[in-house]
Order: sequence, then C-alpha cells, then structure tokens
Amino acid sequence: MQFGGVVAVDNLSLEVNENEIVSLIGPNGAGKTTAFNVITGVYAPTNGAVYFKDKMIACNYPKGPMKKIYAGQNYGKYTTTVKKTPDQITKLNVARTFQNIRLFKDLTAFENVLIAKHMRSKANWLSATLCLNYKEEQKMQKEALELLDILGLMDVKDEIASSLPYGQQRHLEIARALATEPELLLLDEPAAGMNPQETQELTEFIHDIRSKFNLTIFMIEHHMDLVMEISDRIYVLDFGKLIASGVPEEIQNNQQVIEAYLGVPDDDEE
Amino acid sequence: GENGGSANGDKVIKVGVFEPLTGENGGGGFQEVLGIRYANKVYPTVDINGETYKIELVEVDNKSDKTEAVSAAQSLIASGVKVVLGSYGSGVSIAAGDFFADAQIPAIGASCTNPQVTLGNDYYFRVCFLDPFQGTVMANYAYQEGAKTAAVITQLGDDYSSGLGSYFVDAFKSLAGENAIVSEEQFQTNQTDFKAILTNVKAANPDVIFAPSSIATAPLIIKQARELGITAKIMAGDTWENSSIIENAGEHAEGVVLSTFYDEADPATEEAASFVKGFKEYLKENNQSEIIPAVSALGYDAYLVALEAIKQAQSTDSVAIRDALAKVEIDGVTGHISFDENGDAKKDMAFIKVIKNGAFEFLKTVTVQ
Amino acid sequence: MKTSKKVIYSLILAVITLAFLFLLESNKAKYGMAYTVLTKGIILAVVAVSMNLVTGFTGLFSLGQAGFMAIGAYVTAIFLIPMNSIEEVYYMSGVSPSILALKSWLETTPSWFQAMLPYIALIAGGLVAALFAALIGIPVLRLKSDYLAIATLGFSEIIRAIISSPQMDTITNGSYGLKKIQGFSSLIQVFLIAAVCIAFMILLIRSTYGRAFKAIREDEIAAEAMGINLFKHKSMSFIIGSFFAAVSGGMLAMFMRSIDAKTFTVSLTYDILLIVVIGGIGSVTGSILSSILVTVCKEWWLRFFDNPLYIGNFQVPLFRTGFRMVIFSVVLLLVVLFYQRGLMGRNEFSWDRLAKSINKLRSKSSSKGGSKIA
Amino acid sequence: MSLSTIFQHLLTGISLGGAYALIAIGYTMVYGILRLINFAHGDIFMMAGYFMIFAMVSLPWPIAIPLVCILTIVLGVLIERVAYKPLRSAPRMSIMISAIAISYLLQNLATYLFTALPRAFPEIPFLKKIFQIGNVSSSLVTFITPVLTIILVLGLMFLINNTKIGMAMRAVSKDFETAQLMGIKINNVISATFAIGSFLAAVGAILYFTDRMSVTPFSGMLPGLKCFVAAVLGGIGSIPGAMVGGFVIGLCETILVAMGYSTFSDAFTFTLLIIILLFRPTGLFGEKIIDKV
Amino acid sequence: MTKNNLLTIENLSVSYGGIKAVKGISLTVPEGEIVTLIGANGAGKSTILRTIAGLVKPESGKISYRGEDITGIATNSIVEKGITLVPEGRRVFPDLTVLENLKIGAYLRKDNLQEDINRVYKLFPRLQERSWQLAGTLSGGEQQMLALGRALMSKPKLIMMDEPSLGLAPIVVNDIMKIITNINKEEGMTILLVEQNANLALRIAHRGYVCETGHITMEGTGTELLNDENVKAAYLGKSKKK
Ligand SMILES: Nc1ncnc2c1ncn2[C@@H]1O[C@H](COP(=O)(O)OP(=O)(O)OP(=O)(O)O)[C@@H](O)[C@H]1O
Ligand SMILES: Nc1ncnc2c1ncn2[C@@H]1O[C@H](COP(=O)(O)OP(=O)(O)OP(=O)(O)O)[C@@H](O)[C@H]1O
Ligand SMILES: [Mg+2]
Ligand SMILES: [Mg+2]
Repeated sequence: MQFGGVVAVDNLSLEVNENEIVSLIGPNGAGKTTAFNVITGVYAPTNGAVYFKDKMIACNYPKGPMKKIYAGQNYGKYTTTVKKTPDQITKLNVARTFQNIRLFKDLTAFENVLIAKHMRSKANWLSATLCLNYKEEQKMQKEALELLDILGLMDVKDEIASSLPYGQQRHLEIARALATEPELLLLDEPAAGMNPQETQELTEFIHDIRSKFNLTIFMIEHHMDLVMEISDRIYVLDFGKLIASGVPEEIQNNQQVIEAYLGVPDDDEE
Repeated sequence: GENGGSANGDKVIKVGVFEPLTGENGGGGFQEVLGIRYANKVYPTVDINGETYKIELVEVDNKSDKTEAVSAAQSLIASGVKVVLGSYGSGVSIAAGDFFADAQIPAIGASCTNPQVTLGNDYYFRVCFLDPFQGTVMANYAYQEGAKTAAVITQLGDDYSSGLGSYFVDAFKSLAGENAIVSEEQFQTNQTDFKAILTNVKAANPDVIFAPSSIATAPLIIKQARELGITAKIMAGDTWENSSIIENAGEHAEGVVLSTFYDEADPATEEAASFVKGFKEYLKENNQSEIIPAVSALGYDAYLVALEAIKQAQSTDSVAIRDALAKVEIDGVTGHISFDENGDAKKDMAFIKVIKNGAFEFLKTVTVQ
Repeated sequence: MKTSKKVIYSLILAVITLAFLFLLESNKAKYGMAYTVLTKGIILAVVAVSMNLVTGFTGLFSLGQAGFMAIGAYVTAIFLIPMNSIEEVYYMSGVSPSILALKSWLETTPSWFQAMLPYIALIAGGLVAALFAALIGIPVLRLKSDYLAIATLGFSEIIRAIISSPQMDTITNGSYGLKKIQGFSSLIQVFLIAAVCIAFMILLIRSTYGRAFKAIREDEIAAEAMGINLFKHKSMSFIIGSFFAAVSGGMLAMFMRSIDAKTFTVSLTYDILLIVVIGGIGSVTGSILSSILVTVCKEWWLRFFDNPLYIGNFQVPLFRTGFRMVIFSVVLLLVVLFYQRGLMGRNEFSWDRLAKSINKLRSKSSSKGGSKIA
Repeated sequence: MSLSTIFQHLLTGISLGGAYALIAIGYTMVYGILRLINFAHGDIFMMAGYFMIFAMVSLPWPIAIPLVCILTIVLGVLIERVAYKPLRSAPRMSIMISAIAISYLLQNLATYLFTALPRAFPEIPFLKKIFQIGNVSSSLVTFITPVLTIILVLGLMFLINNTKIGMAMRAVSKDFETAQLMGIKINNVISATFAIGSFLAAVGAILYFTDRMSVTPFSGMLPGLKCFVAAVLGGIGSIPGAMVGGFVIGLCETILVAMGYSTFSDAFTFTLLIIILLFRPTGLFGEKIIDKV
Repeated sequence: MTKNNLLTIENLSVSYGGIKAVKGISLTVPEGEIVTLIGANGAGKSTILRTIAGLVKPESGKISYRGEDITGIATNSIVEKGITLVPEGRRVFPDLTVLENLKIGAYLRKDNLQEDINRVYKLFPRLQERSWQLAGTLSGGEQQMLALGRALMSKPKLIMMDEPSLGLAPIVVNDIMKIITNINKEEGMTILLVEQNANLALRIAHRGYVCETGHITMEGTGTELLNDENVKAAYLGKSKKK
C-alpha cells in the first residue's frame, strides 16, 4: 500500500488463524493502521491481496500513474482487482474499532449499538416505516440491550455517546463492533488513553469476549504489558516491513524489535 | 357591520391597491400607485344612496413576485376591499386574478397589457390597450420609417416582455417578410450584462432593435449597445416611458422610440388638463421628477373607473360593482374608456414618443384596427 | 408522565386543531388572511420536514428542494388544469399532443378516479421527482458537504432552466407558466395531506432506516464500518426527501393556482433552509413550528410595518413600504443569534418536555437556564 | 461569426470573468477560514456600488475610490463582528442562516432606502474611454479589469503563502483553538480576511458597475451566485482556483449567450460545475479532503 | 520551598453547560520543576490545562502566573507571557507542512527561527525527513512529536503537556520522557505534565497531584506518590483488583 511516493505498508504478508489473538505492533507510522484500513476496505491496496476464510476480499495491482511510482515487490504477481466497500466487508463478519474513537457522537449509547444491528435487518424501508417489522425491531432492541449489559454499559445506555468517560467510549465502540456479529474483530489501539489499571481490566475483558463470542481478534497496541499478556502471536512492523513475528517471548527478546520499537528496557518492571 | 365606519362615524369603502413596490417592477409600480393616490386625493369620497362614503386605499406590495402576489391578494381580500386596482406587471395580475374572481371582487388593471390578465376572468378589467395591439403598432411604425430588418431582445420568463416581443415579431414579419427579423435574443431576469447579446445584434446589423423590457434593464441595454458602437434605432414598449431611464442612460438614450398610452402635452379630455396641472404639483411634493409617467395616468384612470362603477352600482356590494363596471363609460385622462366583453378597454390609439434632449417628445399617434 | 395520559392529551390536541380548522373553514371570508397564511405554512412544513430528513437527519447538505418542488408543481398542475381551459393556458405556443392525450385519457376515467385526481396528481409529481432524484443522486451523492450543496443547487437551477426554456413551450408553457390549476377544496384537505406526509417521514426517521441515516450524519466512516451501505442509504433519503418536496411543490401549485418557473428559484430553497434551521436542524416538530411561524410573521403579522402608522396625527417615521422586510431580516438575525441551535435544537415536542418546562417555569428556580442537553 | 465579433465576445468574457474572479476570491477566503458560504458577499458588492454612487456625488474619483474601498471594508468587518462572531461555536448551518439573514437585510435595506429603481452608476471618465481597434470597440475598463485582477491575485497569493499573517490565516482556517495556542488573535485574522474579501468586492464592484452602469438592490444577487459557483469550480478555499473559476464562468457565460443559448447559460454554468466536481470532487484546485482513519 | 511559584491556582472551578468538570482545585507549579497531574479518564485534567491556557473560562477561582492574575484573559496574551499548551490529541495543522507547523509555533517571536528549528529536528529526526509533508498525513506518533516540537518553538517558560505519550510506541514514549527531562534540566523550562502513564510521569516529576472527579485528592513529590499504596492500587495497575 502506498500513498503517492510514501510506501506505508511494504509487501506485508501475515495470517491470523481462527480463534487466535494476534497483535500487530511497531513504531509510529509503521503502517499498522494502514494495514487495517486495507483489510476493512477503506483503502485499496496498491499491490497484493487479502483473503478472509479463503475468500479473496481485496486485491489490486498497480495501475495508471501508480505503475510508474510503484515501489514495492511482487510486481506483476496480482492481476485481478477485487474491491469491496467497508460495509460489504463488515457483512462478511469482519468488524473493527478505530484508533481515534469514532462513535456516533450525538446519539445515545443504545442507539449506537442498535445502528450496528441495522445491517442484519431484513425489512425494506417501506415495511420498516410502516412498522411491519415489529418483531424484528423488538429482537434487535433486545440483542442490543444484551450487548450493553455484557459490556457493563447498561446504566449509561441513554447517555449521549460523547458525554461518556473515555474508557466507556472505548467499551461502547467494542460493543458496537460486536453488534455486527463479527467472526474477526480488529481493534486499533483499544487501550490508548487508558491508565495501567484500566489497561489491565481491558486485558481480561478481551479474553472474555473472545470466548463468549467465539472471536478471532487482531489487534494493534502500544501497551506492551497488554500485548505480551494477551497475544497468542505477535507481528512487528517497521517502515511498512515485517521485521519479526512469533510468540510474545520471542518478540520480547528479538534484538531487532528492541532496537526499533521496545527500546532498552528501562527498569520498567518494578 | 361589514362596511363599518371609522372611529368618527364616517362610512368607509375600501379600495385595494395591488402593486409592486419592491422587486423588479418596484419602480414602475410606485409610479402607478402615485397616480392612484393622487386620484384618491382629488376624489376622496363617493355618495351611495345619499350617504357619503370615504374611500380608503388599502395598499399591498406584491413584490413583483407571483408567489408573493398570491398572499398579497389574499391580504387585500381579507381586509374587505370592494374593488382592486392594479397591478403593474402582467404576471402578478395573472397569478392573483383567480383569487379575486373566487372572492368575487372586481379588479381593474391599469397598465398590465398581457391578454391573459382578462381572458377568461369575468372579474378582471383593464384601462389600457393590449400587447398584440402595441406590438403591431411598433412594427407598423418601424416599417413606415423604412426599417427592413429588426432585432428583438426579450426577457425570458416575463409575460410582458416575451409576449410583446412575439407580437412584434409576428407583425413585422407580415410587413417586411419572413426574414426581416435578423436576430432574436433573450436574456434572464436580473441579467445585467447584455454585451454578448448585443454583439450578436451588432453582427446581424439590423435597422431597428425592439427591446421591450423592465425599467431596470432599459438603461443597461441602451448604454451597452451604444458602447459597442451599435447605431440602430432602439425601440420598446410602454414601460420605457419612465424618466429614470433618461436619468440613467443619459445622452445614450437620445433617439429611443417607444409606444405609450398617453401624452401629457396633448390632453385628450378635460379631466386630462386638470390632471396634468395638479399631478405635476403632486409629483413635486413627492420629490419625483416632473415628467408624468403614463402609468400614473393609467392608475388615475383606473381609480376613476372604480369610482364611477361604485356610483353606478349605488352599492358597496362587490358583485354589484362588477356588474356596473362592465357597463361603465368615462372620459379619463388617457381618453375615453369603456370595456369590451373581455373586460379590456376599447382603445385603438397608441402614442409614439421619442427621447429628445433628455425628455420624452411626442412623435405621432398610431391607430390600428 | 403516564402513557395513557399522553394519549389523552394528544387526542385533545388533535380535536382542538381540527375544531380550529373547521372554524377557519366556515368563516373563510372573515379570517381570509389567517386561512391563506396557514395554508401556505402547512405546505411549507412538508418541504421543510423533507429537507430536514435529508439535511438534518442524513447529513446530506442538499439545496435542490426548489427544483424538486418545481417538478412536483408542474406535474401536478398538468394533471389538474381542467380540460376546457387547456387551450387558453397554452395560448402562446400550443399544447403538446402527449399532454392532450393524457388529459383526454383522464377524462375517460371513472368518476371515483376523477375525484381522487388531486391525490393522484400529487403522487405522480412526487414520483417523477423521485425518479429525477434517483438519476441525479448517482453522480452527486458521492460529493461531500458544501460540494454536494452546490451541485444539488445547480441541478435545481438546471431543472428550472429546462422548464422555462422555449424548447419546453408545449409542455411547461415555457416562461409563461401554468394557470387555472384546480385548487384545494378546503383547509382540512391541505392539513390532512400534510399530516399524512409528515407522519410518514416521522415513522421513517424512527425506523431502523432512520437510525442508519443518523449514523451516516454522525460519521460516514464509522457508519460504513457498521455495514451500512452509504450510497444506498443516502440515495434512499435523497429520493424520499425529493418525493415529499415535490408533493409540497404540487400542493403549492394547487394553492397558488398559477405557477411559473420563477417561483422556484434558489431563494425558495434558501427560505426553506431558513425555516429548517430556525426550527432546529434535526427536529421535525421544530420544522413544522417554524414554517408556520415564519410564514405567518413574514406575510401577516409584520405586514403593518409596510403601511404608514399614525398615532393620533403623528406619523411614526420609518413605517413605509419595504420596512416589513427590513424588520423581518432583523428578526431572523436576532433569532439565529439568540437561538443558535434553532427554536427546538434537536429536540422533539413531547408531553414530558412540556410538563418539565411548565414545572420549571412554575418553580422559577434561581439557577440560570441549565444545560442545553436536557 | 466574423473574427472581430469573436474577438469582441472574448474581450467581454474575459472582462466579466475578471470581475467575477474578484468577487469569487472573497467567497473563497471567507470559506477557507470560517467554512462559511458568505451569502452576504454579493450584497456587500452591491452596497459598494451604492457607496460609489453617493461618494461620486460630491467627490472626484481619485478620492471617491479609496473612500468606497474603506467603507466597504468597514461594512464587511462590521457584518463579521455582528452576525458571525457571536456564532463561532454554533453549528455551521446557523452561521449560514445568519449570512442569509444579512443578505436579506442588505437587500431589503437598500430597497427601503434607495428604492428598487436602478440608480445610474457614475462615470469615471478615465475608465470609460472608448477604444476602437478595427471593428472591435470597448471601453478601457474592459481591458483594465482582467489585468488588475491578475495583479491583485498575485499580490494576495504572496500575502497568503509568504507572510506571517498569511500563515496565520491558514492555521486559523483549520483549528481555531490550536491557533489561539500559538498566540494568534483569531478575531483579528478573521477580520483581516473579511477586510481583504470586502476590498476585492469593492474593486470588483467599481469595475463591474462601471461597465454595466446602474445599480439596484438586487444587483448583487446573480453575480453573487455565479461567483460562488466560480469559487467552488476552482476549488473553494483556493485563491488561484477562484480566479480561474471566475474567468471560466465569465467566458462560458458570454460564449453561450453569444451562441443564442441564453436560456441555458446559467444551466450550462452549473452543468460545467457538476461535471468538474464529478472528476475532481473538490474543484479544480481544491485540496483533497484528508480523511485519515 | 525556596523556589518561586511560577503558577498558582486557587479554588478553580470550571463547568461545561451544567456539568461541573473541575470543582475548586488548588495547585502550584514551582519554577524550574516538572509537575505532573495524574488521574483517571474524565477527572478534569485536560480541563485544568485548558483553563490555564485561557481556552475555557473558569466559573470561579484564581490563576496567577509569577504573581500576576491571569484568570480569564485571552489565550494569545497567555501565550505571550510564556505559557504554552501541547493539546490533547496532537492537533497539528493538517494542511500546513511540518516546517510551517514549526514556524507557526513561533508566531509571536520576531527573531531568527532557524536555530530552534534545527534544535527540534535534532530532537526528532523523523520530522526533518518529513519536513515537506503535510502534517495531516503523519502517523499518530509523528504528529505527537510535531506538536511537542511546535510548542518548543515559542520558547515558553512554562510548557503544559496533555498526555504526550498517548498512542506512542514504547521506544518513543521513553524518548519523549527523556526529552521532557532534558528540556527541564538543560533549559530550565518548567513543565506541567498530564499523563495517564502514571508510572513514567511520576518517575520524572518533582511533584505530583492526583486528580479525581474534579478534585485534587492527593499531592506529594514524585517518589512519595509512586510508593503510595492508594496510588499504586488506583493508577499503577500492579496490585490486584480489590
Ligand atoms: N491518507 C494518507 N495519505 C498519505 N500518507 C498517509 C495516509 N495515511 C497514512 N499515511 C502515512 O503512512 C504511514 C503509516 O501510517 P499508519 O497510520 O498506518 O501508521 P501506524 O502504524 O498506525 O502508526 P501509529 O501507531 O502512530 O498509529 C505514515 O507515515 C503516514 O504518514
Ligand atoms: N466540551 C465539553 N463539553 C461538555 N463536557 C465536557 C467537555 N469537555 C470535557 N467535558 C467533561 O468534563 C469532564 C472532565 O473532562 P476532561 O477532558 O478535563 O478530563 P481528563 O481528566 O482530561 O480525561 P482524559 O484522561 O480522558 O483526557 C468529563 O466528564 C467530560 O465529559
Ligand atoms: Mg495507527
Ligand atoms: Mg484529557
């Protein structure tokens, strides 16, 4: 994936297996969010393909002016173009959260979750307007409430999203993503802006939802405590290139990763 | 009751003045209103069955806009007027006509020349001649003056301008041949740049240019034409008889020819003679230029017609007034007025004027059958 | 407040409204002005709510209302010009054979169909506009915010130019406009048509589709990530909004009895936008309230500013023609400055809210105002 | 169509385009900084026309012109202070309505004070000198307008890109709060923007009305709308864009009317705009909207 | 305490609409020290900083800077006096280039900037690489560096930072903390630091305040707070949940 001349993600190959928790880490600007954006259809890759459950969901090769400036590898390997819009990808059961929280700010927490249920609604606009989908509507509301309950947001369900404390907004974002009934959940820095205490709670929470909803989780995070504790496997990205991958212990001791990302462990442990 | 008296016990009959005071035709509308107001000043009362009624003018501004016109008309109807005068600009009259008819209130147009105003409307009358007549008059005049080719410039979406323009085209073609119209140009409401149009006109090199349009656009067309070096004679309809055009276009306006309803230098009737004297004073009081616009004279006449109809009807009932109107005959400022079955004044004479030395100068009268 | 109580209150309100309308209807002559102004206000309420649906709830800043209203008005008008007036209306350039064919076919329809003609005409106008909206939407809805606004405004002007062009003379009567259009039979009829339209839009807004619209308004990227197809939902809102704008345009034609393309200029769109913002973007009741208030103020209550005012023999200065509009603009400005979010903000009228504010007035506590988000 | 006719049309178009460009820049600048479509801009332009009429009653033109510029600037800044400043934190739509209200107010006030009748615009003898080249005849103002426009635009671009106040304008246009944190007095920067926009409107008004000779309260409406379209076409927020947009619209309009399609001249303008927006959703020179996820 | 108090806040209260965000807090920032303000989300930390910077008008209370009352004065005058804020969430000017962002940081200065630009480039080499890129397209971490660099450009006496480590890679966080210590030590700049990462913040700070739902609940030196059991339990996240 590249923007003009800037190669944001350079020939990245990785895989996430069912029911795993995989983390993607790397210095700022390494291209992690960009990778997410390619997976969820926000950007089309410049060259390469993305498969979900063995089905190609995105594929592209350099075209037009990109032919000239393309700066990656595997030129000519991909020859088809598959472009799915983000909503189509969500329909395929891939959901995400955003690095900068993107809730529907002026709507209530309940509405935020309910909206995510819309995609699965079978009613057309006319029958929905004329309230002919009464049963389905009831079901949607019930499920939304259940989700809020599971995420501990029941008592703030009628609050406007932007008035919630930061931590609850993060939870709400996850609740909203879960409401789309995903199999794969992409979390972009879920612990950003949380203090260590809250981060720890989040760790448990992510474990919980994985087993409860039978999820596969792919996550970007900078909080190493969280990453090391939770991940089954870790990929490390630097300047768009994969520099390491493996289980947490391997990564922690990988010299290249330490240099590029972790830094010399100050006496971080107390 | 309904015809109620004012506080001091006088009986009052209300007459609506339905005119544009703002918007595109605000200028002309105002002059028509002045004529009506002056008439009201001269004849403030009417006797009905031995009782003296004060005539109260109820003015509304229709803003030269058809949408506004509907609510303006409604507000007149609501205020209980028995007869309505106006409006300058045919479009608004057409729009409001059905409402007056529904409310059974007769309306008397002063200067709205489009045939549609009175056609099929039993309650609309008018004291001026019609566009087909006016168009023919101007075409005849141009042809008589030796013009072989003509260009026509009209305003899109304006009943008056495009109507008059097409009547001219028809008449001129029948006189000078099918190819006599060498250029037909149209412009949009509010357009102020006529250079492109005029460049085409210049290229077509006509003998005369006929450009019926509003007061606001007239000086623009005249000045820009002269600036482009067009020397053809410019002609237009009644709206152009307005001193503001001379003020705005200055020396460029010299030689412009137009047709109109009335000539102050040639008072046709007794009424006219006294009107000319009195109204000049009145114009001065109102800080207006002292050239009497034809529309003021027509406004005055419309008032007189209404007054006469009320007298004839001897009633304040609007339907009775309408019936009286159909039969009214008076000698107004602009000549003898009576109505045909359509409600149009039977007028067969137009005055042709030319702008000379910064004033409108009478050229000739034209009669067409 | 209990639901049963609310229902009772609502019923009472409906009865009062209807009674009031009947009163106006039966004293039409006496309350002519109120009658007219109210009719116009109600008609504008329909288009205001439709604009609110598109702009306030879906976040699509569209300024095409006037164009769709024009389509609605012309289609409705063509249906509703009586057969025997048609030659007279198209006196300049004649009638197109297809219109004549349509009209003569309508003549042959059964009488119940003819009785329904006003409704059929309005719906036909709406459908034609909806078709246009669907076509226009394909290219235009990809644009964002102000670019969308100017593009829709452009389309509305293009529609107007086409309608008034000489090439359309035999269909739209070009620049002369149409007249002799059959009017409404009563104020109640106007009210009921408007009520059905607005109720439909309210229900739509409250349905799951309405929520999807709001999601798009709040954050397109997040909405897309929630599986909401942006184009589909935007078009839906745009098309439905255009449909009702056209219905309102048709009603305007029936109200004015004569129309021409100049009625549907950009300023009409601005006026509607003004109504929507004054009422509160994202509040249906706000739009309804403000269309009636703005119309009444502009055309009726402020009218006395236009006439010279005498107190005794003293003529109050400033009062003359044109003053009304000066005052109207100043009032507008003041309303916008002091009610930045419009009269209703994003809130809707509800009995609970009313009760709350009455209580607040009663107790008139010393605290100043309180929060905006109640 | 003869060559001289074509040349005459082009000259008219470029001159009209120059005046449009000056007004369009006012839209673009205000939009750039406040995200506000300043609907009142066309009416400020119209008021400048009236100012000129009254100034020239008793003053010679070399004094009248700067005076009119100053008065227009004062009007523009005053409008900003009264109608837009109190709404800084209000939703965007409210500010827009405020602008529409101001536009109505100026139009209605002008109607009320000066009546709806057109007023003759005073002749500035120097600008009205008639030129005759072959068969083409035109007044000097027709030549001066585009030249002056280009000079002013170059000056403005220099101001925006290379001076401190220019950088401050660009910063304020993105983020009021952070701009304040840099020590920028945002109200002054915004006033400066309005001042520049109004100044250009005043210059535009003098040139435009000299060419068209009369002013009415609605003289600003149509140029206002067209120039707004010009600004969008060029990419709203971009000054060279507004200039190009102005020239394009002026030329297209003239050519279309010349070809006898005046019914469609506005429609064509919009069609052109829409086509351009389809290929470049933010106008010819508009910056891409960065929507980083 | 021998040091002068650069900034003193007394009984400050702030509310948004009806919601009280800060409820009568007092704190002091001595000249030349790093003072940190920690606390949970929504405690009102950002609000305090924004009030000091003049972006929010306080309801009551007094803020004085070098003994001079600066409560409620305009932001630009506050910046002129030498206080600057690195806002929460970076807030770089997206359409200005990196270099222009740095230049605008020095908006009120009239002297030569090149030296300071070089200094910032030395602190953040990444910015030099990208000096012509539009700031809006930088990654989160890059933007944070830019925001910090931009603040340094005005050569402030007091620099306030709102969560500078938010969303940064550990290595950068360490760097930034080092830079903060450096500018404090070498240039004598006073720093008021708001941080979620209480561990790091308290370690480099001379003094710390703990903020909870609009109140200051605890204060002390950095080490005192680091070793406080309550603080540990609530913010350092090491001990088990209660
Ligand atoms: N829309 C865009 N246009 C141009 N460049 C972009 C765009 N989006 C991202 N980039 C560039 O791509 C690179 C990778 O950005 P990305 O947001 O993926 O980083 P990241 O790994 O998520 O970093 P962080 O941890 O700071 O969020 C950065 O250098 C950024 O400047
Ligand atoms: N603009 C605003 N309008 C209304 N309420 C606000 C606004 N900004 C903040 N608040 C509220 O004020 C309280 C304090 O917010 P503040 O941003 O100061 O917290 P904080 O301690 O900085 O939290 P965080 O760690 O999440 O940045 C919160 O409850 C928040 O919801
Ligand atoms: Mg990222
Ligand atoms: Mg904060």
